[in-house]
Amino acid sequence: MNEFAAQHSILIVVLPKVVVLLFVLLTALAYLTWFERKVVAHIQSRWGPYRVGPHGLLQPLADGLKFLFKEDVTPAGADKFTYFLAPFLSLSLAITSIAVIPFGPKDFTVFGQSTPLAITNLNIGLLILFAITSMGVYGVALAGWSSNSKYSLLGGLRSSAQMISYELTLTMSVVGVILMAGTFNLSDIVQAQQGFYLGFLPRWNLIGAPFPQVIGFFLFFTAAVAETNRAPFDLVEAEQELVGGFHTEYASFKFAMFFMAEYSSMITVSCLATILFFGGWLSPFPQTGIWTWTHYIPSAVFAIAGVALIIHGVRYLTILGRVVLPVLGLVLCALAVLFAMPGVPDFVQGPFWFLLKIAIFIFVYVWLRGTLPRFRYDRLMTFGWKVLLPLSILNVVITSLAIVLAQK
Amino acid sequence: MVPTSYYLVLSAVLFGLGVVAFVFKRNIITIFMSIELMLNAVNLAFVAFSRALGQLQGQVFVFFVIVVAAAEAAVGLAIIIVIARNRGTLDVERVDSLKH
Amino acid sequence: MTPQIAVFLVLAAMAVAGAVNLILQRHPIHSALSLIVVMVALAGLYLLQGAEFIAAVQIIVYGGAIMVLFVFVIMLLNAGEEERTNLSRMARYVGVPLGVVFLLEVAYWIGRATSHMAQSSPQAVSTRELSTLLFREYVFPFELTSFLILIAILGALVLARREDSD
Amino acid sequence: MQQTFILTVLTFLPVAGTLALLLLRSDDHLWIRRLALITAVAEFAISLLLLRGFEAGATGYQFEEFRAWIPQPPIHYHLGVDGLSLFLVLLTTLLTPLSILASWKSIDQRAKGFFISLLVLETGVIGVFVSLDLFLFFLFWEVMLIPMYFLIGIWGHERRIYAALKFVLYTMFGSILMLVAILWLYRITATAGYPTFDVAQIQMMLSNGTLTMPLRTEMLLFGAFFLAFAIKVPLFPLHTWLPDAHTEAPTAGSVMLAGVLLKMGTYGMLRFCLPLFPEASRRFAPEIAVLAIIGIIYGALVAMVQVDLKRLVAYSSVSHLGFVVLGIFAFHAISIQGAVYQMLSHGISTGALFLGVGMLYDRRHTHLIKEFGGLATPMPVIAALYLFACFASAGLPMLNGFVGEFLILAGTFQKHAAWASWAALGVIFSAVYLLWSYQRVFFGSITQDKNGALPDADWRERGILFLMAAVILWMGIGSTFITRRTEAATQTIMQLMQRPRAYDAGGSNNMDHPAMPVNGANAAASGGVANLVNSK
Amino acid sequence: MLPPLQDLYRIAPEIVLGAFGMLVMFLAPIIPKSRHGVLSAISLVGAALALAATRFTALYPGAAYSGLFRADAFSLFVHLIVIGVAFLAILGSTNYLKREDLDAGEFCALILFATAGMGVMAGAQELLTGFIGLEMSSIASYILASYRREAPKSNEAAMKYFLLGSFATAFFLYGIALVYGATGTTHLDLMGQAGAQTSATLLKMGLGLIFVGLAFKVAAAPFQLWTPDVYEGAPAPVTAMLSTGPKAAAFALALRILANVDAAGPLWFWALWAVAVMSMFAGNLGAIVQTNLKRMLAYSSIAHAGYILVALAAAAATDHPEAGIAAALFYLVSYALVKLGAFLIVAHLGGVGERNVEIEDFTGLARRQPAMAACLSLFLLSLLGLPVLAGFLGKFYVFNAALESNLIWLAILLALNSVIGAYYYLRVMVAMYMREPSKPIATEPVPWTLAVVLWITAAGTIYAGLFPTRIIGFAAKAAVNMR
Repeated sequence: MNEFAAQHSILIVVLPKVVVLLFVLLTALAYLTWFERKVVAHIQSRWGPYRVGPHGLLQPLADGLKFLFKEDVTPAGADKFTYFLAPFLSLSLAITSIAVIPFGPKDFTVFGQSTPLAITNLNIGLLILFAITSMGVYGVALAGWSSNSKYSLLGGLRSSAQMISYELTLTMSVVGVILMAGTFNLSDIVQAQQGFYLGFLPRWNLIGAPFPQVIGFFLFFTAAVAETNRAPFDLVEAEQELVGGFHTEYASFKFAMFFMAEYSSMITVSCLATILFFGGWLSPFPQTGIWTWTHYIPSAVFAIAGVALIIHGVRYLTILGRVVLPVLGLVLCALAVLFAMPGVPDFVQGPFWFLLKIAIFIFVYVWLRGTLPRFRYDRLMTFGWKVLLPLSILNVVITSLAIVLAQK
Repeated sequence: MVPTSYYLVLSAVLFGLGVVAFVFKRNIITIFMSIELMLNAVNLAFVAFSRALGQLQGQVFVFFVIVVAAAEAAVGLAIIIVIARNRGTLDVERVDSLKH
Repeated sequence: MTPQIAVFLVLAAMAVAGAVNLILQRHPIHSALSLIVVMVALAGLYLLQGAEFIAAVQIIVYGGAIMVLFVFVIMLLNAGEEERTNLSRMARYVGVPLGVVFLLEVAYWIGRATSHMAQSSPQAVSTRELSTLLFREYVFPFELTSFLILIAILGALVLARREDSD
Repeated sequence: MQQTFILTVLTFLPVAGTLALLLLRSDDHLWIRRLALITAVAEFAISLLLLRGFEAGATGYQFEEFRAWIPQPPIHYHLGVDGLSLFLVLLTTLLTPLSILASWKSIDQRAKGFFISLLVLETGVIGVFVSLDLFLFFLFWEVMLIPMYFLIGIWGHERRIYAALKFVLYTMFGSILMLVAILWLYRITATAGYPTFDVAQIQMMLSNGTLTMPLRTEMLLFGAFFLAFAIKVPLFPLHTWLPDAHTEAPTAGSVMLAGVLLKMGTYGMLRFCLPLFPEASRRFAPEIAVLAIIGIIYGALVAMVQVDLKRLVAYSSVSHLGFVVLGIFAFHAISIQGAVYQMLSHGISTGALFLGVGMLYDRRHTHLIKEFGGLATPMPVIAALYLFACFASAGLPMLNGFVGEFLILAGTFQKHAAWASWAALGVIFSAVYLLWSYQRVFFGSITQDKNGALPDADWRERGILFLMAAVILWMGIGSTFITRRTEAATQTIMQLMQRPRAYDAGGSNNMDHPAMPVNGANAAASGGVANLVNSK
Repeated sequence: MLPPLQDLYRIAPEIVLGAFGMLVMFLAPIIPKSRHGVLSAISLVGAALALAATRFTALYPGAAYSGLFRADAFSLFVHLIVIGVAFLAILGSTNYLKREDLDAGEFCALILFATAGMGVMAGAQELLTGFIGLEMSSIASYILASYRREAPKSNEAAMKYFLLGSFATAFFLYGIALVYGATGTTHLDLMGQAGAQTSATLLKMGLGLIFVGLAFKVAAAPFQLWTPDVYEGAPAPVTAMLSTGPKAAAFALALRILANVDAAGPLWFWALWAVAVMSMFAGNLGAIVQTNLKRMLAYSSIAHAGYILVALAAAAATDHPEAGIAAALFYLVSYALVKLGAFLIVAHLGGVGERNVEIEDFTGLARRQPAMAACLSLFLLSLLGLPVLAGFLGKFYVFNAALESNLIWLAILLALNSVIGAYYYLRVMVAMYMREPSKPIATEPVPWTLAVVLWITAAGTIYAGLFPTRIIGFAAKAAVNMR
């Protein structure tokens, strides 16, 4: 029973972590839709959501309500069990995969308990992550099949074929990093990227010795975009051809689950890209000498954002906006003050940089969607099999050669 | 601590169920799946033995088995697709042009 | 009952239920899903035995690749439900129980034969050791598997290719 | 002993002939026939050399050739002849050219294959008679099957395929068990420390006690060997393949089959069963004799009711070969002499009968007796010579058949009077069916118009028939020429049957004897033979 | 960290086969279909070089790759069989591929890969390595079986072969798992030593399951049900390969286990006995009623598996299995020569789409194509076990081994079966020689490639039947130092 007790104490810490993460994640998911619509709108010289709340900030809430209260239609002839299973599977797998992502250093201490800043820190975290994401195909495939509709079926087939194809590249592209780090543990991979070249260039895997994983990153990101069925690889939902793809027949909250799954996996993939190629939670600046001021970058960013929000908020169109936006700005400023307090910056460094990098990736995602035209299906497959996969293999070969040579 | 024999009994049961499925199912794909089930049972046995013997070999074997299963799956499914294309059915009892 | 045994029992029940369901289900997709359940349960059991790497590979290759292919093919071929197996009454009432008895007996014998074996400890195996074994001692079969995969690729290509494409 | 190659030449000359035949165009029938005939005649000539060089009265094998062939297990190329096999070889080489001549015109389809088969058959048969290595013996024994199979199956009559298959399967069934027995025997020699397949060596080892085997083993081995030979002979219940094969085979096939192939069975009994397994032979002798007598009488009776002339001759073989088996298993020096003689004479006389029937068939394409009648008028020469053959077959004194049957009966009578008296019935029956059939075919008035204009024998046919008649006559008068040469071999066989045996001392085996119906005769046989040999 | 050079020498044939397989595979899309003869030629060179490379294994005998693989006289012997089979199969199928409009490149590549797998089986000194070799050959065979993918029969054959083959594989694997659990190793030589601490029940179960798996692969009853269908449905040259190479390799693996694991002998003996008898009867009785020549030959190959199993039973029955092993090896050679030739003749005479493979279609063949008929007869007679041909000596040695182990009844049952076998082989000859053709069948000229193969197999059959000394001597040598 001793063991159980030992595990029990850990559960006390793990459970709050799960709750917090879920809350943050779900909120983030909701606001990602807002973010995407906003960014795409601006790219296309539109305003995007504007009515519900200031700058449409309450739009996600409204959408959520709409999904919840819509009639839930199940198509005739659908395979009920599978039809229900598919969205559930998609979402739960997508969310689960976040569990192994470390947001900060391994030995993060809260309330006297040392705990990794992740739900769990596994030795084979990366593998588990791939394991979970690889199961994601089922959601799509089953959804397409169970709807008893040709559009869905074709969409499902397409997307699962696409996911299988690109999963290979995705996995292969990471091997270079694994070889360089010598571990599957995500925290350790990040740890291995510590240090700087010439005093200021971070030793991130992207540019790290012995063989910079630039190709690896490019492949990874391309494959990841395809894997998440995002533009320009979003053939699944090519409306012109397949209406809504595999989720044509889904409505209401089940539809929302697919949506959330997609955004959730976007986040996961961004996290992964950050961890594997961009040093994870590590700051891009050295912490010594003339670079010590970078400790306060989080605080400064929050302060600037808060002030800007206050200035913008007081001149906002609606009264609600004039109240809400400055309040938000004040909160940001308060956070900025908090982050500047002695001792705190060290805690904040990790999560801040990590989230910042993720945000950049997500922006790139949206940016891609806003600018790039969709691939043709056969081109997509050809591209995956004939360009990306060989390249990724080449990358592995060269990296391993480089490592062997560097050892000698 | 779980006794090794628990795992092995489970493995035997799964293997047996695989055999049963192989015998009773009529859809070619399902029959093929029952073979996969049997291979999985074997893997479980390997891991359990490897654990009990304090060796790693068993796990290496599992790795090989999985690779073999993957190769088999690729070829097997290709054969099944060809069959379906030529015969329009996946029922083993209807695929019988070789019976006399 | 230690927690491990509890976890084992849950996972084992899951696996057996999945396997039985594989037999009972008439639609191949449902059978495939049952099989995936078995595989996931087995992955859990591997984790329970400290075989982390194998657990991950189990999910990635079996769950994420092989079974996806199955599901994919089932969808592609639009396979319908299988007809009821026309087992004679005799077979159903005598054959099936006999089969079950036989199965249990085999399981019993294997259980008995291995009951003296050391209990498995849940200490994790390092992937590094595993890979050392794989690439040193078992490098020959490892290389052979690459040929195996080559054969499989070639085969899938030969078989699935349509005549007009060449 | 000087090293000669005459037996090798004799064995493989026909094969060389077939190779030459292969080079000919397959529609060049004339030259195919000529070449085959030349080969066969040359073969005969060489076999006469054998006769000339043969040393009468010497024991052991002559013209021996011995060469290692397969080292593991030790198999040797060991050839040799003694009095027993010498004349069988001669019989073969004599009948082959006659068969070729007999097929001169009747075979107009696929002649090349026909003559090739015939020559390969000759090789196989001669090989059987001259091999002294069990393995080699078996090899030739099996090889000869296939050409015979083709001869019956391709050039035979209506039911040829059935007959051919039946022939091969029957023979093969027996022979494959013999193979097991041969190997078993080899294992016995190997466990004794002298692994060998060599008959002469095994015989020697058995006779001087180096090699012993349990009685049960001996009986089983005897059974396996005997079964193979009995099928070939054929002994009564195993004879059913014979009428079919003989009837369906072409003339040449029938001649070879009846003339030579059947003798392989009796030859095997004399060469292997008796010397190698004397005790088993003795124990089974009564049963075998009974079967032989049944065969004699049954064959004769069935021959009597045949409507098909060729089938009649075929059944007569069953009857005649019964005599041979009886003679062998009477274990009397004279009866065995007689058996050897009867083997030869049956080959000649039945051969002649088949040749005659073949000539009738060439003219009318039927074997049915009712289709003939009064043929003596249109074809006197054939009628006369056929009658001669009938007389020979029926055992008329002065002709060959008489000598053999007389010796057998005389020898058997000394040991088992009852056996001999039953068997004598066969002699009477044979006269009945042969002469009755002859009467129906050749005498009387011509019943069918077609028969009236049939041509008599041409020069080729006359040559064949006169030659046969000459041989028949010669064998009937000059029988001592042959018996002088076979005597030593028979003596050897009788001697080999007397061997020191461990288990003879034990009374346990003799406990079985009272259960046997003819045990008295059997016991007398053991003693009798000993006395006989000693008295000589 | 490259393996020592000697290890590479020991697997030289596999390396050559694999390299040429890949070469052909990569060249296949480049070379236009009309010139696919080039690919066959390259594959032939590959097979020939692999044959030559066996010389290396002979020069450097010993264990390789930490004892997983072993180059010795035994593996050399089996290598020569399987590579020889591959060579002849490729040579004999060139014209067939052209006629059926099939791609030569992948075909040859698959045969080479399969052969590499068989080579691995022949040398495997560890169960898992053997298993992977087995899978290499099996998977390639599945593909080859359905190579005429437009033909439903071909697909069906592949399906049955695949499903039952994989089923057998699972048994084989489970057996390995149990044996591993019982002895703590899968190395055959270590398994022999591990005897003391083993769990007897587990070991028995494991060896039993391995036996079942191998019995499936060699088409032994009661696991033979797939054989007729597969052999009939697969393209005839593939059948020629399937019925010879993989069988030889599977037997090789069984023999290795038998020779190395002491527990296997007594355990397997009765199983071998029973399976041998069942196979002989199932094969021969099944063959009698067949009207399709391919199917008949398939049943006959079940029977022949039974004959070889008699040799294995003989090996299992004693402490000195050499005679049985040597007999099995010799039989494999004689059998491979004959079956290869027979199926290739069927492939040729079957005509486009293999439409004329009923025995009825062979009536009067002796008139149409006397040489082919003679050749086929020769093979059938060898299968029948007639003297002067290799098949006879094969049987002879099996008999000898059986009697040496005192398996008299088994020998007698084998003898009986030979006679049953004679019936149906002779029936084919009846059709060819003694019946008039029932329908006119156009005869194609015999391509020189096939002629060469037939000359080789026929000459080999006669040579091995007349002068077996070298072959049996080699087999005996192979049997002696297997541990």
